[in-house]
Amino acid sequence: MKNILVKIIENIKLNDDYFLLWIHAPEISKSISSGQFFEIKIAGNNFPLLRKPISVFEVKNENVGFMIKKIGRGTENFSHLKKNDVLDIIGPLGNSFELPSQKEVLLISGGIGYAPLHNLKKELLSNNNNVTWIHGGRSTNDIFSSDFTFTDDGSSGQKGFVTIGMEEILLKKKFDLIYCCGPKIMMKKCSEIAKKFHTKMFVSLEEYMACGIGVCHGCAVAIKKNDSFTYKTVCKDGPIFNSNEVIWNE
Amino acid sequence: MKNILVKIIENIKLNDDYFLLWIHAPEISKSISSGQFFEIKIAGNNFPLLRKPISVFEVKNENVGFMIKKIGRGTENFSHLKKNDVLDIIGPLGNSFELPSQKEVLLISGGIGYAPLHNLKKELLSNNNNVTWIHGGRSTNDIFSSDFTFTDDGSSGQKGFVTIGMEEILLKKKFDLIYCCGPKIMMKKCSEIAKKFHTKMFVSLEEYMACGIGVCHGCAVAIKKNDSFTYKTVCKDGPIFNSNEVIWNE
Amino acid sequence: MNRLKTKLGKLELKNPITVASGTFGVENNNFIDFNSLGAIVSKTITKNEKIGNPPPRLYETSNGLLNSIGLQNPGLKGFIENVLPKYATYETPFIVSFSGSTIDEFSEILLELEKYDSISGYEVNVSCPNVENEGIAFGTDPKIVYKLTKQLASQTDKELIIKLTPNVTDIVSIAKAAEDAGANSLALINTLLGMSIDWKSGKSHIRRGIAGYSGPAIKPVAIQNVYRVSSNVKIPILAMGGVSNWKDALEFFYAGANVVAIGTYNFVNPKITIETIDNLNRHFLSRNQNLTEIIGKINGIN
Amino acid sequence: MNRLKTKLGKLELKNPITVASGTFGVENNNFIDFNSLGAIVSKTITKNEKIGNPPPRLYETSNGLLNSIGLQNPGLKGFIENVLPKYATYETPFIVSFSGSTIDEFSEILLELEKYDSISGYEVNVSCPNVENEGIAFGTDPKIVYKLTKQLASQTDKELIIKLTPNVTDIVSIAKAAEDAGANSLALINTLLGMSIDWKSGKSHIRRGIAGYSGPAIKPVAIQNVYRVSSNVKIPILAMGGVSNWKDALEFFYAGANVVAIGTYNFVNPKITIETIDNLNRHFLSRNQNLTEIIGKINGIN
Ligand SMILES: Cc1cc2nc3c(=O)[nH]c(=O)nc-3n(C[C@H](O)[C@H](O)[C@H](O)COP(=O)(O)OP(=O)(O)OC[C@H]3O[C@@H](n4cnc5c(N)ncnc54)[C@H](O)[C@@H]3O)c2cc1C
Ligand SMILES: Cc1cc2nc3c(=O)[nH]c(=O)nc-3n(C[C@H](O)[C@H](O)[C@H](O)COP(=O)(O)OP(=O)(O)OC[C@H]3O[C@@H](n4cnc5c(N)ncnc54)[C@H](O)[C@@H]3O)c2cc1C
Ligand SMILES: Cc1cc2nc3c(=O)[nH]c(=O)nc-3n(C[C@H](O)[C@H](O)[C@H](O)COP(=O)(O)O)c2cc1C
Ligand SMILES: Cc1cc2nc3c(=O)[nH]c(=O)nc-3n(C[C@H](O)[C@H](O)[C@H](O)COP(=O)(O)O)c2cc1C
Ligand code: FES
Ligand code: FES
Repeated sequence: MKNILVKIIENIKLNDDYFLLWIHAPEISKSISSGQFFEIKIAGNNFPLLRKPISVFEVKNENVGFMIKKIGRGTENFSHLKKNDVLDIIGPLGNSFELPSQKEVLLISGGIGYAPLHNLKKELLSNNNNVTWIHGGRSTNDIFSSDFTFTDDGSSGQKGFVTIGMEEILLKKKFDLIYCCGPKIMMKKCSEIAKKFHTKMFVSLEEYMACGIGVCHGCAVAIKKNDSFTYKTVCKDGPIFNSNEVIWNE
Repeated sequence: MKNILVKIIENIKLNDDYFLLWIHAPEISKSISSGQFFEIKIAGNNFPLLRKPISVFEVKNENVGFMIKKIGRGTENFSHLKKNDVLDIIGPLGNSFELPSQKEVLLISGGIGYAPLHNLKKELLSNNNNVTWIHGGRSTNDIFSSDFTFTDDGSSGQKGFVTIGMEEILLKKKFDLIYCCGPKIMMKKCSEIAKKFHTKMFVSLEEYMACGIGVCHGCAVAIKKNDSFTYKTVCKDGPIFNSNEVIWNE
Repeated sequence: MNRLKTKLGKLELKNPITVASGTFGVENNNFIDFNSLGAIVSKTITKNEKIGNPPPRLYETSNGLLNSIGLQNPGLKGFIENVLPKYATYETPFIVSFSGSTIDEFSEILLELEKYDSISGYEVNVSCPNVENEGIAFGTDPKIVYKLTKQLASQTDKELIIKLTPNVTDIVSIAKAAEDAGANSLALINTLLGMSIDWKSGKSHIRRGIAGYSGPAIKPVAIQNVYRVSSNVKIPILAMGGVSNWKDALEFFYAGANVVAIGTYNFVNPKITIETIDNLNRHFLSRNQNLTEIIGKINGIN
Repeated sequence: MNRLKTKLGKLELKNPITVASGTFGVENNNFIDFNSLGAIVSKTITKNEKIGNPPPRLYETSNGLLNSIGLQNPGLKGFIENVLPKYATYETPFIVSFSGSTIDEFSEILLELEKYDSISGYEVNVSCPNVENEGIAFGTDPKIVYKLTKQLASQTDKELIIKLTPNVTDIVSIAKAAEDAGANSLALINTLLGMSIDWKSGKSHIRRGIAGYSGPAIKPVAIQNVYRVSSNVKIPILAMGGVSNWKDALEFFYAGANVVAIGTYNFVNPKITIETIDNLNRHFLSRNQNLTEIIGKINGIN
C-alpha cells in the first residue's frame, strides 16, 4: 500500500447518481487485485475529514477506474472532479477475491455493489471461468450491464429483488462459487440462499472506516470464532469474507 | 437594518490585495449613511461561520460598493465572487459620521481604513466642506488616491507614517474636524496629535463581531464614563467614536 | 392541527424552538416576528450592572465560537426599566435568565422579577462562580444546586428552569439535584470551556484566556449530555448546543429534548429560528407525526 | 543544531511530535519512517484480550470524529508476542499505553512490561471504569489517581505518564494528584464524550450510544485544559486534541505542552507527523529560536 497523489484523467457521468472516475496511477496499478479498495480524498480538501473507501472498478494498464454513487458530501465532492484535478489516495487496501479457474461462477450485486465485481469478472473470464451475473437496484439509474436484471420498482428488467433470480438460477444450475456485494440486508438474504444450496459464497462488506489500514479498529465486523465470535476489520482482514463466517445480526 | 440577499454586479480587482465588490441593493441603498457597515456572507456558505463586517465604500444610486482587503479565509472567499453570485447581507449597521457643512475637514486613513472615508468624502464635498486627505499604507499596494501619501517602505509617496503628514499639516493650517480610520496603533497616535492641536476627531473602530446588531456584546470597546470607563459596542454604539472618549490602552 | 406543540414544565408552547440566552435581543425583531417563536429567553441579568470583560471577547475556531462576554448586562433595575417593556407586547412566553454570586442574590432577583406578569418563567444560570463557596461555580456542585433550586422554587409558581453547565464530571447528579429540589425543567448545555492562541505571537485570542465554546463543534457533546440527563430525570429539557438547522433540532428531540434553543447560529442566519420552525412543521406534516411522538425515542443503542 | 529538542520527564526527544494512542500502528510504516518521530505511543492494551464494542464504531461529525472502539486489543500476552517486537527495531522511544479495571491489574501489567528494554515509558490510560469503585472512571477521582500513580511509580524507573480525561469538573486537582504521587509527566486530553443521531430514523450513529469525540472540533477544549494544567503543575505535558498541522502544534506549545501528539489527523493525512516536524523545524530555524523557548509562553491574558 502507498499514499500517493494521482491525477484524474476522466470523470464520466453515468447518470444522475453514478459516475466513473479514472486516475493515472502507474505506481500502484500493477499491484491491485480484484476486490481491493482505496481510501481516497481530494488533495488539499479536508472536509469531510475522513477519506472515503472506494473499490477498484477496473484496472486498465496504468489507469485505475472507480465507479462511485453520490450519496453524501464526500461522494458529491468527487462527482465534481475534472481532468487534471488531484486525488490523494491510499492503497491498494484489503484482501481480494479468490481467483479460481475453470469454474462456474455466479456474481450477485445490488446498486453500487456492482463496482468491485466488475474487475473481478474480467479476471474470472481471463482465467477461464464461466461467469453469470445477476444485478439489481432500486430503479433504472441503478442498473448496469449484467445477465439478469432486477429493480425494486420494475423500471428496468424484472421487478423484485436479486434473491428471486438467485433462487431460480441455483435451482436450474450448479455453481462452484458465488461472489456477492450489495446492501447488507441483500447479502444476508443471499448468504442464506447460498447456504441452502450448499454453495460457497464470498461477500464484500462495508463498514465506516477511519484509517483503512487496520490500526484504528473502527471498521469492525462480527466474524464467527469457535462457538462464539470476534471482531475483524473490514479494511485489513476484509473486505472479502466467506459468507458463512459473517454474523449478520450482530 | 435588513437581512437581504443581493446580487454581485461586479468584482473589480484593484491589486493583489484589494478588490471592489459592487452589489445591487435598491431596498437599502437609500438608507445608508457614511460610516455605516454591513455584516456580509456568501449566501449558502457557512464557513467561516460568522459574517464579516465591511464598511460602505460608496453608494451609487441603487448600487453599493465594498472595498475589501484579503487577509484571511472570509475575505479570500469574497475575492472570488463573480457577477450574479449572491451575498447575504445585514445592514446598514452602526452609527455614522457627523456631516458638517462649510468646514475644513481632514481625513486620515491607513490601509483598508481608506474604505469608510471614501463615501464620507463624497458627502462632505457635496455638503460644501473643504476636504484634505492623508493616506498611508505599508507598501504601494495599500495606496489609493489622496492628497498626501505615505508608505512604511517608501515604495509610494513619502516614506513614513501618516502621523508625520498630520503633524505637518496641522502646524500649517487649522482644521475644524478630523476623521480617522486605520490600524488601532495609528488611530491612537493620531488621537494624541489631534488632542495636542485641540482639534475634534472621530475615529472608526474595529472589533471582532458576532451579531453586528448590538445583542451579543462581543464587540466591546472601552469608552470613558465619568472618572472611569464602560464598554460600548462597536457595532451599535459605533463604529464611529469621538477619539477623546476612547480608552486606547484598555 | 398543530404538530409542533410541546410542553416545557408548566408552559405550553406552540412550537419547540426558542433562542439561547445571550445570543438574541430586541434588535432581532428586524428580522423575525417574535410571535412566531415558541418562547424567548433573555440574556442573563445580574443584580447590579456588569460592564463585562475586556476585549477581545470573540474568536471563531473551526466550526465553533469562543466568547468571553463576562455577563455584560444593565443589571436588574436597568433590565426592568428598559428591556422588559419591549418584550411585554408579544404573546410568546418570555423567560428571564438571571444569575448571582450568592444564593441570597439569586433569591432577591427572583423576588423582584416576580412582580412582572409579562415574565413567564426563569432560566437560572448557575455557570458562575459562587462567592459563598470558594468561587467554585454553583453548577458544578449538586448540593449547592439543590439548595439554590429549593430556595427559588419556594418563591415562584412560574416555570423554573435550571441551566446546567457541561463542564462537570457527572451532570446527571446535578440534574437530579435540581429535579429533587423542585425545578420544573432543565436547560442544557451552557458553553464548554475553550481557548485559542495565535500561533505567530503566542497571544491568547481572547483577553481573559479561557472562554465559552459554542456552535456546531459542540453539538455531539450537547447531544450526549441531553441523552444522559433525559434518561435519568422526569422533568422536561430545553436543549441547546450547536443547532444550525432543523435536522439538528430533530437529533436533539430524539435524544430527549422537549424544546430546542438556537444560540450561535442566530449570528450566522438571523432567520434560523423561523426557518427551523417552518421546516419542522413540514417534516412532521409529511410524516403525519407529532413532535411529542419522537421525544426521547432514540434507538439502535446496545 | 537541533532546534526541536524537548524533554518529556526522563525522556530526551529529538523532536516534540508523537502519535496519540489508538490512532497509529505498525502499518503506518508504509507511509513514514518511524525513526523520524519524537516518540511512538502504542494503542492501549489491557491484561486480557478485548474484542471491543459492536459496530458501528465510527461517525464523522462536523470537523470531528466519534469513536467507540471499546479498547479492542490483543491483550498483554498478544501484545508482547506480536506487537512489541515490531517496534523493537526503531531507535525512537516506544511508549506503551495500558489500562486496567483494578489497581492490581494496572500493577500486574506494568510488572510484566518492565521486563522489556525496548519500552521507554508508559502512558497510563485512566479513562476506563474502575470496578473497585462503583465503575466510576479512574481518571475522574483525584484520590484514586493518586493511589494508582503511587503504586505504579514505585514499580518502575521508566517514564511514567498519566493520561487524563477532560470529562471532569476539575482536571487540575487530578493532574496535581498524579504529580504528587510521582508521575513524571501528564498526557492530555483523551476524547470528550459525544453522541450523534440520525435525524431520519432516530438511530444512534454509534451502536454503544455515547462515544469518544476527537479531531479539530475539540482543539479549543484541549488547549484550555493544557493551559490550566501546565499553569498548575511542574511536570511536563504531552498534549493532544485536534492537532491538524504545525500551527496547531505551536498553539499547544504556547499553552504549555512539551510534546504534542497527533491522533485523528493521522487518518486524514498519514504523513502529517513528518510534515509537522519539517514545518516546525523550518519555523524555528527562520525565527532563530528553539522550541523550548516558547513552551508555556502564552501572553496577552488579563
Ligand atoms: C470497502 C468499501 C468499498 C466501497 N466501495 C465503493 C465504491 O466502489 N463506490 C462507491 O460509490 N461507494 C463505495 N463504498 C461506499 C462509500 O465509501 C460511501 O458511499 C462513502 O463513504 C459515502 O460518503 P459520503 O460523504 O458521500 O456520504 P455520508 O453522507 O458521509 O455518509 C453516507 C453513508 O456512507 C457511509 N460512509 C460515510 N463515510 C464513510 C467512511 N469514512 N467509511 C465508510 N463508509 C462511510 C456510511 O454508511 C454513511 O452512513 C465502499 C465502502 C467500503 C467500506
Ligand atoms: C466595522 C468594521 C468595518 C470594516 N470594514 C472593512 C472594509 O470596508 N473592508 C475590509 O476589507 N475590511 C473591513 N473590516 C475588517 C474585516 O471585517 C476583516 O478584515 C475580516 O473580518 C477578516 O476576515 P477573514 O476571514 O478574512 O480573516 P481572519 O483570518 O478570520 O481574521 C483576520 C483578522 O480579521 C478580523 N476579523 C476576523 N473575523 C472577524 C469578525 N467576525 N468580525 C470582526 N473582525 C474580524 C480579526 O482582527 C482577525 O484577527 C471592517 C471591520 C469592522 C469591525
Ligand atoms: C455570545 C454568547 C453569549 C452568551 N451569553 C450567555 C448568557 O448570558 N447566559 C447563558 O446562560 N448562556 C449564554 N451563552 C450560552 C448560550 O446560551 C448557549 O448555552 C450556548 O452558546 C450553546 O448553544 P449554541 O451552540 O447554539 O450557541 C452565550 C453564548 C454566546 C455564544
Ligand atoms: C479511533 C480512536 C481510538 C483511540 N484509542 C485510544 C486508546 O486506545 N487509548 C487512549 O488513551 N486514547 C485513545 N484515543 C484517544 C486519542 O489518543 C487522543 O487522546 C484523542 O483522540 C485526541 O486527539 P486527536 O483529536 O488528535 O485525535 C483514541 C482516539 C481515536 C480517534
Ligand atoms: S478503518 Fe481503521 S481498522 Fe479498519
Ligand atoms: S457584534 Fe454583537 S454586540 Fe456588536
